[in-house]
Formats: sequence, C-alpha cells, structure tokens
Amino acid sequence: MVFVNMNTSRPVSVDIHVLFFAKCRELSQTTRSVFTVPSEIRASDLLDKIVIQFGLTTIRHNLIIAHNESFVENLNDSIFLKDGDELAVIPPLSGG
Amino acid sequence: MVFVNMNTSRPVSVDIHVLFFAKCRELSQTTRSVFTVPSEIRASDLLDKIVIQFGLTTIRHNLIIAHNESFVENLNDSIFLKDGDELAVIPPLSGG
Amino acid sequence: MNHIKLIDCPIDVTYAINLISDPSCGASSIFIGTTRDSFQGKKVVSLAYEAYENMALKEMDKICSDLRATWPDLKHILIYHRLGTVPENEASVVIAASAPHRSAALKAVTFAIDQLKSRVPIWKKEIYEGNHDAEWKENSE
Amino acid sequence: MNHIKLIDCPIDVTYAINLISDPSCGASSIFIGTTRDSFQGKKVVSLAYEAYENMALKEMDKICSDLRATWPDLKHILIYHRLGTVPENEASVVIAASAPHRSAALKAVTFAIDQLKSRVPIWKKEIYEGNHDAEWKENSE
Repeated sequence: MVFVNMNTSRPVSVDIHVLFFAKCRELSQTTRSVFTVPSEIRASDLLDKIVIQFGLTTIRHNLIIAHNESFVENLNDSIFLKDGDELAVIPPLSGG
Repeated sequence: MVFVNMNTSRPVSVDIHVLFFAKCRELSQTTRSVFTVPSEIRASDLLDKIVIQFGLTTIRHNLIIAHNESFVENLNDSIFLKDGDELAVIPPLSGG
Repeated sequence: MNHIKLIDCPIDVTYAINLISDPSCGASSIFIGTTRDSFQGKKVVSLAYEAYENMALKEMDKICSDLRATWPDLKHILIYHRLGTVPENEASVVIAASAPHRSAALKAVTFAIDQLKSRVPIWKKEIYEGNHDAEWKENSE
Repeated sequence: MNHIKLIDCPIDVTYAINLISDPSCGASSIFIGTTRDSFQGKKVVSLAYEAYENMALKEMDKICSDLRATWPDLKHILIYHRLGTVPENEASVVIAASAPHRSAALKAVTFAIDQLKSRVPIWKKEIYEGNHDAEWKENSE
C-alpha cells in the first residue's frame, strides 16, 4: 500500500512531531521538533533523515524509534505516517 | 567402632535429652524427656524406640531426627551418643 | 553482614529494609511471608509458630553461608522469622538481601525462602474459625 | 490492582508494600533499585532520570499485563520509577507483587525488573564528583 498524491504521483508529505530524549536531546539541542517527511517510508530511512537533520550521526547505530508511543521493532519495515504523528528517537535505555 | 562396657560386653547405655515439637509435642504430651539408650544405635532403631515410648506411632513415617542440632540425613546410619546429647524428634516442617 | 532473628513481636519491615541497605549496593530484594485469611474454605483466625530455636538459628546461619558461597557479591542478608501467635495479615517471615547488582539479590532471596521452608525447624499451626480442628501444617511446595 | 507511577519525589517503600498487601496473599516480593555511590572508581554525586513519560507508563502497563498473563494468581503489582535528580542511596525504582503463594510473587518481580530495564523508555545520567564528565548510562545486564 502506497499513499500518493494523485496529481504528481509523488508520495504525500506529512508533518510529524519528533521527540528527543537523553543524549539525543543533548546532541540535537531540542526536545521536540516538527519535521516534514514522506507519509510512507522505511523506518531506517526515516531514522537516517532525522540523524542527519539533528546532528545524531555519532550515535546512529545505537538508536531505535517509537511511532506513536510504540517501538518500531524492525527498522526494515515501512511505516505509515499521518500529520501530527509522534516519533521518538530512542537512545539506549537505562531505567531501573 | 563400638563402645562396650569391658566387664559385660554389652553396649554402654547413655542418658540423652529427647525434645519434642509441634504435633510430636502434643502427642507425647511433653517438650523434653531424659531417655536411656545404647551409645551406638542405628538412627531408625532409635527413632522406633522413641516413637513407641512416647506414643508417636501414628506419625512415625513422617518423622526425622536431629542429633545435637544437626539433621541425621540417613536413618540407616549409626549414631554415636554421649550422656547429655540432645536428640530432637522433627515432624514435617512448616516454617515460612 | 548477616541479620538472623526469631522474633516474638511484629516484624518491622521498614527497619529490616534499612538494615540491609548499603551505599555500595544498587539492589535490594525483599520477600515477606504473610499469614493468609483462609485455607480450604476455612477462615484462619490466627497462626501459631514454634521453633527448635537453637537449631533454627544454626540452620538460618547455614543458609546465609550457602548464599554467600553461591553469590559472593551479596552485601547484607536478613532472615527474620516470627514465633508465637501471628494475627491474620501480619508478616511471619521476612527475607532480604542487598548486592551491587540485582541478579544476586533476587536469586538469593528466592533460594533462601526455599531453603528456610525445607530445613529450618519451625512449625506452624493454623487456628480456624468455628469448630474446625486446628492443624499443624506441612510445607510441600 | 496495578499501581504504576513516575514519581518526582522520594519513593515511600513502606507505603508501596502496604499498597500491595492483601489478606488473600501469603507472599509479597519487593525489589528496590538504589543509586550507587561509585562507578569505575568515580564517586557518583547524583543521578538524573528522564522518561518519555506517556510511553513509559504504557510500557509499564504492558509489563503488568504480561505478568498477569504468565502468573494469573498475582493479586497486586506495583511499579514505581523515580524521575529527576535522585540523591545517592535513594530508591530509583520499586517493583512489588503479591500473590497467594511465593513462587508467582518472586518470579513476577524478577521478570518485571528485567522487562523494565529493556523496554521502558527511561534514561539515567550519572553525575560524578570532580571533573569527570557526566555520563548517560546504558543497561546491559
């Protein structure tokens, strides 16, 4: 399933909220940012975009993402985004 | 090793303290009794003597014994008793 | 340090937890055994515990030695068992352990309560409401 | 009942234990995670925790569901995690569970702390004495 703009055949873009925590928050120097992304995108590609945009390249390989408060289990999966969706960049956990 | 009275060749008798707990205490109607027994005896034979003497036959097969505050692991073992030794009759445990 | 006691009055769990806490330890694990209010449909009014006290303390001490042999990182171990009448819903046993990391603390407490039930000479009699006979229990688990 | 909280002030362990106690339960198991005073020879002055709060609460709730699916006898479950600055030697996390028998309570708490460390979005930064850089930790165990 691919969402396309019927006029241009390009994927629709959506505005999502990207959240940063812990070391990501410090490196990106923000806690929350609106980011425009394709409505369908492979999770790893989305993560790469965010990593480049927000200066997280040094920790890229330790990051996972959560989409609307649920972990994206496999970064090879495609995710489908809607305007206003919440995407969190998750560095290694250290609760407990 | 057998302790014998050199004059009679009979095993030496010793006086031990027998302790009763929980259901054993209720059945025997005593907490502590001095009992004269051979200084060397198989643990199961000793237990049988106590069971008969103190009215514990109904629960005989649930009993173990402790000699000077240590469990006798195997009732087939011989135990060597001295005057004043402490022997406890131990019904099934229910601590916790 | 090992804290071992047979106690005739209510066990102060908060005190017990403070006793085993230590700045070097990231983990404390605590088990509390409590008198339950019923057994096979009979309402338990109270429990009475008795012990072969000297031997029970020796066996509790041996449990501590066994724990330390298996988990050398353990810092403090506490085994408190109550004796005498224990009203419904009060703690009959508290076992606690502290260690730098959680695994030792958690495993030690689980092992200790299993050991306590199988080798410490303590007995429990349940007293029921109505005219059910009181019963000496047997650990089976 | 499930008791789940992210807390900005000291966790009251005694209150937590009372919350999970129940007349039908013979066993309570409690785990307390505490800030340690040193890491690799550096003295820890304090820890700061932050969470993705909404998601953390969701994940803590999922842990409770998983526990109840595995040990249906569990009565009460409590998962409290502290956020913000936690001084040395204070509890950062308390997990507790009650059940009629000890096995469920003990296993559930062990499982819950493992799960919490691996899937609840909470992060810890250690602040050291002297001029060592503060460090975001990673759970590895």
